Amino acid sequence: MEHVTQLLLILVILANLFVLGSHPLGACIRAVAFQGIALGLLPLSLHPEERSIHLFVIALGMVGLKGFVIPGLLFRAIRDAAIRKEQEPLIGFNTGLFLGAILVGLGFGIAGKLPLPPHTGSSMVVPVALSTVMMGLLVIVTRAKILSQALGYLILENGIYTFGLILAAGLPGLIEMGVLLDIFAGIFIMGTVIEHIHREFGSISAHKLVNLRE
Amino acid sequence: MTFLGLSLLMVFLGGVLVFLPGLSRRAASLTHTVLVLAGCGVGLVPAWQALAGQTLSSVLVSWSVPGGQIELGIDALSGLFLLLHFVVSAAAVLFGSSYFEPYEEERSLKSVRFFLSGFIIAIALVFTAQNAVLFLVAWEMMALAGFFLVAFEGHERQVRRAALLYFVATHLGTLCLFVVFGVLGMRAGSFAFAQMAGHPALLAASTPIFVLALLGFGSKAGFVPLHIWLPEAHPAAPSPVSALMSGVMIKTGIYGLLRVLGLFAQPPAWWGLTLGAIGMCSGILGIVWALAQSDVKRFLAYSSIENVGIITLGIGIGYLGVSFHNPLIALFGLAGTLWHVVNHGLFKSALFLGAGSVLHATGSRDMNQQGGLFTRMPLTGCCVLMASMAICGLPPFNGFISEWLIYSGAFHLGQRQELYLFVGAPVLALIGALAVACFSNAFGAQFLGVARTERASAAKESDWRMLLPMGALTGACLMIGLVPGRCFPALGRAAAAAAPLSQMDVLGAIGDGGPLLSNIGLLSGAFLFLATFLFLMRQGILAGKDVAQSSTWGCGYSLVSARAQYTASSFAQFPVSLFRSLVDRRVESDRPKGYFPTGARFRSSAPDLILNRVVSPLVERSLAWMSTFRRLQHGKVQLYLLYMFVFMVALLFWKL
Amino acid sequence: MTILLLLLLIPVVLAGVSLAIRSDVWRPWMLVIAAVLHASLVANLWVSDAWPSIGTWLSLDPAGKVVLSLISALFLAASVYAVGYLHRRLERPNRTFVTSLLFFLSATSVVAFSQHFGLLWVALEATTLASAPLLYFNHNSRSLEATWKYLLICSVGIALALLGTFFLAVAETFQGPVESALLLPAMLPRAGSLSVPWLHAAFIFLLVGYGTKMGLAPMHTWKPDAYGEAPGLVGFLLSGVLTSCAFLALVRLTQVCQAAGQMDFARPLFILLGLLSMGVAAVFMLGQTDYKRMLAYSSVEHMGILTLGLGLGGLATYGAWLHMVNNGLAKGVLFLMAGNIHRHYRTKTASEVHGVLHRLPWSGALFMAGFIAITGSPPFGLFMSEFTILRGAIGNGHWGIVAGYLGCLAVIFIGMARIVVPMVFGEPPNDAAASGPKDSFLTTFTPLVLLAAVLVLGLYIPSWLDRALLAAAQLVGGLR
Amino acid sequence: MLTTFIPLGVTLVAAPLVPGLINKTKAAFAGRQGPPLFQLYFDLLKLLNKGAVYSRVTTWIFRAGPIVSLASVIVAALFVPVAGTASLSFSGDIIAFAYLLGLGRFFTVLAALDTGSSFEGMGASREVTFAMFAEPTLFIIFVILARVTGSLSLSSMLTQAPLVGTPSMAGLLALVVFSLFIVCLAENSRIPVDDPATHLELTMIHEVMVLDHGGPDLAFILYGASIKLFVMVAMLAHLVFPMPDGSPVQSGLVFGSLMALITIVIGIVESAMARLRMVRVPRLLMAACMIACFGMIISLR
Repeated sequence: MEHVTQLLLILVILANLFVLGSHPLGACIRAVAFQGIALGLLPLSLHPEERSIHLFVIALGMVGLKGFVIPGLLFRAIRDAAIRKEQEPLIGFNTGLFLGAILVGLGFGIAGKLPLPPHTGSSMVVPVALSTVMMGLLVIVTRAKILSQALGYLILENGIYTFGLILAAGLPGLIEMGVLLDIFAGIFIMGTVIEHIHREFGSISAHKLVNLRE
Repeated sequence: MTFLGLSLLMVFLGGVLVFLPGLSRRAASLTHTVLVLAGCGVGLVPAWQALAGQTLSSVLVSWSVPGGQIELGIDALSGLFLLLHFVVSAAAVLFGSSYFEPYEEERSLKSVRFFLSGFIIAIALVFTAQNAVLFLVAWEMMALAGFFLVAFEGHERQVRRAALLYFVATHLGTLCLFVVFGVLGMRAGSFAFAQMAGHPALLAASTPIFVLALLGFGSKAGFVPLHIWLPEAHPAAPSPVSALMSGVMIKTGIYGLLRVLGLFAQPPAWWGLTLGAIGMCSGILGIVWALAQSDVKRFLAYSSIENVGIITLGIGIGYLGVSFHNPLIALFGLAGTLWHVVNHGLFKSALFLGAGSVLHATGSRDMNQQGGLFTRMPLTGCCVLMASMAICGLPPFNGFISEWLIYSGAFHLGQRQELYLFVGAPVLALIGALAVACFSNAFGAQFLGVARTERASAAKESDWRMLLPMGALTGACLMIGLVPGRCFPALGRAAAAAAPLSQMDVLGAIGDGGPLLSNIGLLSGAFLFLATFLFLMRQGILAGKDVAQSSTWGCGYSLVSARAQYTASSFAQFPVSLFRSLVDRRVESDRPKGYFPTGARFRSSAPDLILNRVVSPLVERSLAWMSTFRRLQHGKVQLYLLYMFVFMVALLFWKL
Repeated sequence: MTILLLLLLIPVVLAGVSLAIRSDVWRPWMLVIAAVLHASLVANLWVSDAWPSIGTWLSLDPAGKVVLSLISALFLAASVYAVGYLHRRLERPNRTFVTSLLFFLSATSVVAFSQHFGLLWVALEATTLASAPLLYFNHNSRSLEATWKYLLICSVGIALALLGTFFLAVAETFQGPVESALLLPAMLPRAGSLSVPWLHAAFIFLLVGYGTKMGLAPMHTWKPDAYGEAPGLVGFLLSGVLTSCAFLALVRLTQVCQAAGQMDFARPLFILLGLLSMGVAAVFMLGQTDYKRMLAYSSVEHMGILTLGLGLGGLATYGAWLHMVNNGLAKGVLFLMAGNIHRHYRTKTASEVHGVLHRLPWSGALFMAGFIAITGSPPFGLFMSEFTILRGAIGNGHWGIVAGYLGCLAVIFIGMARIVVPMVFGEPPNDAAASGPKDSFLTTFTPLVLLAAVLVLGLYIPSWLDRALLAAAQLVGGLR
Repeated sequence: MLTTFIPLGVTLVAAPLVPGLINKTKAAFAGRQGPPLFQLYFDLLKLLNKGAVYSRVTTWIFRAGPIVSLASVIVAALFVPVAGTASLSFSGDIIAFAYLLGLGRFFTVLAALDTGSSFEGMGASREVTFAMFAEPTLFIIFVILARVTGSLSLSSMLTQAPLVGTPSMAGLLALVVFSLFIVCLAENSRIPVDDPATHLELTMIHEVMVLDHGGPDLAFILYGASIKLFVMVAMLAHLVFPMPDGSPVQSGLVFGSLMALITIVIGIVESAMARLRMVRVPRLLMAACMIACFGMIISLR
């Protein structure tokens, strides 16, 4: 099952780079959805020996939530905001990609400082998780549209969740569910706020949101 | 000590009962005045006993605050300050009862009376607190009550600015005191002054404690670089409050300094020198700036700075005496200091009450618009005359006694080998001469000559509630001036409590100090006797002759107008021009133009040199520098997240 | 056990009920009912000295008890004020406002009880989400922007905290799987076996994450916008209650570090963050023009003081706990009064507000007294706590820290005085603002009670509170 | 007890002689015969027999001015030694001496301001400014003498000063005497600082303050001024040449001749120099102060 985990982790990294490099917002949301699904399947491949129902339920919940429900929410927000055209990031694409590469390196650097926990599926999980977190932050920092900032937050959550997989056994189910619920509620409220901003400001570009300053 | 508790209770009741709903305005003023006067009277008893040498038992109440302990005790030093405090408070409150009457219609005076009582209680607590935490609490409550009293006429922009400056200055000073008492408490293991006194562990941290104590207490006492709030706050406060502040609140700084420095068994010599240097430059700068003022209360505020300079010079001389193990110099210095504290408390509050009575009568504080008030307000005039003579240190009054002590301390110091020690006496003489210039100018401009404005000519004498306190204070000045010999032993005891002097050599020094002072008493008596003899002689001579009235000699020019007189600014123009570099004197005038000039205008003011040339530019520049940082909060949420991200990565690389 | 359940469920139930109520006039009373019940239950806890717990995840310990009682007291005061406030703001529907307030109460109560780091994280995230709608009560573009920034920054912060929690779990299970990971009572005895590098990484992430919730610099950027645009009531709850919960999270973290013997790793970080926050607050306070943003920076400063106290250890930790209680009470007075002044003068720029003492005598006096309290002047409690922290700093000879600490306090005092004094004194502008809402009993009674509490704490600390604070401080190595 | 007041008696009697002698020397220099030596006695008697004219503007302070200035000078004269012995001396009387002169000056200034005329105000302002330099110089001289003789009482300072004996003291003696001489000229408003005989109000300092006094008041003022001059010259005399401690007659003769000598020197200075410009007077007094400081430094070695 080692190579399946490697494949899924590579898929996660690719999804990140795709979001960083691509224009249309719809495509980005779909990429994040795929990333969610990949993460949903990851626990199955990481701990093949455990066939407990608890693991299946969590995986199913993750796939359902991250793959379909949250992207659905974001698509609805896009439809109301009637913005299809691509998003103009604050920095050019190649610089975005370049920074993305640097952050992957940074993630691996920090992971190198930390001793490898013995019973994790593969040594790749921690660096991938850290770099996904950093990429999520990068997306938030470099995007002009507040919707893509929400998207960046989602990538951040995915990164943290990949890290959570290492201790799938350790973390009791209730907490897992609580985390999922909170993330979902977070995205839901962000979606409603984005709608209000759209109605109030007539656009969801971050350039409008600067009149609270010293 | 129960008397002290009783007096504080009565003063507190005086402040609180004012809020009773049913009370009419007159009844409220009456209850407040009577209760506070009674409280002050009762408070005098323990102070007098402590000064007379009885050791009073201290009150000890457990207080569940970390490190705190309610411990009140009165030794000779606190007794002296308390005595001054209660006398000046009684005078100020009695004066206030009639001074505040015109304000009665437009606003309710409940808050002022409450804060006045709070102010008096807080100062009494400062003088009797034997525990550092209680001292700090009382200290800041005094500052708070003072702030609300200064901001009494808060609707004027100038008063608000002064109140703000006062509040910031006292708070910064208190922060220094936090560290002083924090370090003392931690090293001595407990916050009680008794445990701290002479504790061996204090020696290691003596220099930082000394510097911070100078900053903390100096800002309250008004040493020159830290004095900037004083000339702003005193004119802004109502007159009875400025009398109380200048007479007593400034002395809490001196008391605190003596108390903290007294904790050290062996003070190094450079302490005395620094104190002396600060005293001298405060004295000279204070009186030079006073000379250039035309607002009477600002003038008196600067003169307070000068007198604090003299007091600090005395402390410096006393501490030099202690470190040179010469009990005579130590006693002369410290006894002179404490005596000048009491004397200044008496005549400065009398002068402020006089200024208040003049303000009450003419409605203006500008000395250039008064004149000829002596004929219209003779009693106020007499009190202010006597107080002015006392503050200049002229013989028959008490100012001369304390300056004489400080002088003899300075002379004895001058006889030692070190070169720099001879400077004390001549500097004090320069300050004395400048004081004569200032106060003859102030008294002359206000009370003598012809009334310069119709308001001055329409002035009426104030009622008995204003005159009685002034009269009592100046009477006390004359009394002390005539019989100094009897007060000296009490002062000696207070000085012994202030500095680490062994009991034995203090009594010796008191022994030979006493007769000298009685000589001076004799001297003043001889002078008064001779003056009356000459007066009677002249009456005899003139009995037969005709005594005519005519106009002043105007070199033949008969139509002399009142405006031709020398005003306070013109009188001070020549001496101030010699100190041009020290005085930031601003003159706005348009000179008469052409052959037939229609009009001319001249207005001179002397804003505070340190405040305008040093502090304000400094504050502006630091504000400008700080506001460059404010651009960091520019509203772009992405960059906010970038700050977080960079900070986290930095932490990871630094600490991981 | 039942008390705990009741404490958590009452607000949720009442939230449901208030959702059902249609009239905006009656709904605010739900708040009062919930607050009174909550407060009585907490009082019962104190009287019967009971330490209830449900299973191992939710149980009360000294630190939780102090925070819970502070939450309950402040919420009671806020609810009474809220009734007066909402009756004046009937033009705004307050359905979401009241329900999210009640959810907020239950979420913070869960934080006070939670002994499991994961549950602690979930509860804190719930408080963030519950408080987001509160910010948006005014429904104008500025409050919308403030809400968005609050949501984004706090969510990212909390996400990092989640990552930190996972790191902590890995640190714990490094030697091999352990039962009930991330449970504080179980973790402390075996803290020696935690893997040190993972613990350090966890500490940094948790510090940054919960630091964002607390508003420590440089993660404080959301605070001035959020407090500046929120109604005074919400500002009070956020700065009094939410920050105390975040402080409790840091205390839990310190407990783990203490047990693992890693305090000399954690101390410099706490002190760095503390002084940095005080410095930033001082710099931004000086040129400030908006008095609500001024209070936000004052909150950043006081969080800095708390963290500094936690970092200095020993006496300063006791000072920090006392300071948390004092700060909550004093913030109440200031924010509620700022709310009154804002509604009367309808402007937030301090230079346009004068003569509050004449126009709103009670609010002006309380605002001035609040300012004197918050800047640590003696008769009020904050002086005692700040002086205790100073003694802690002097005790272990950190002269640099003492200088920085007092320097920031001085600059902040000057900054606030330059804003507050001209506002309170001076001639009121005689334009149309004279018709603004005057002081009423409901809008001034509770701040008066809060001020009285701060004054009492300044002069006399009741023995039961002193014991509780000492017990809470001893959890993280504090002493009297 | 009576014998102790003999020095005061001598001072009171002989004081008016000094201005007479000064005017005699000025006349001799100008080649004219000049007023008789006892002219001041006759003026005093004439004034005492006159009535008084007071301005309507003034209060009792104007009438008290001359009385207080005379009384203070007389009490100050108690301390100054005449022919080696003083009427009253205790440690620290130098301060009383200086401040009594200050008291006299304070009341003269107040009396001047009371008349409300601009000339008197101008004179008062100048008088007070010059006193600001004279007083510190006087006190530096007292500190020097206190260091050298080790005592703080005026009479023992002046009489026991071993000035002439040791060579180093000669330099110190010159400096002290010179600065005290300038202070004496300033205090008694003699020529370099102020012209006693001028009639132009704008140029006067001391004279203009007493413009409005007439009859007995003017007598008191003139008599007080002469006592002050006598006292200052007596101090100079004791410093220049220590009194031989032989019989009183012998020390009296030496003292008389020294007094005459110094008075003549003052007269010579007055005839040789004109009055300094008002701006230059502070520089002269500052020079005196620096000289005294220089003397102080020398006395330290």
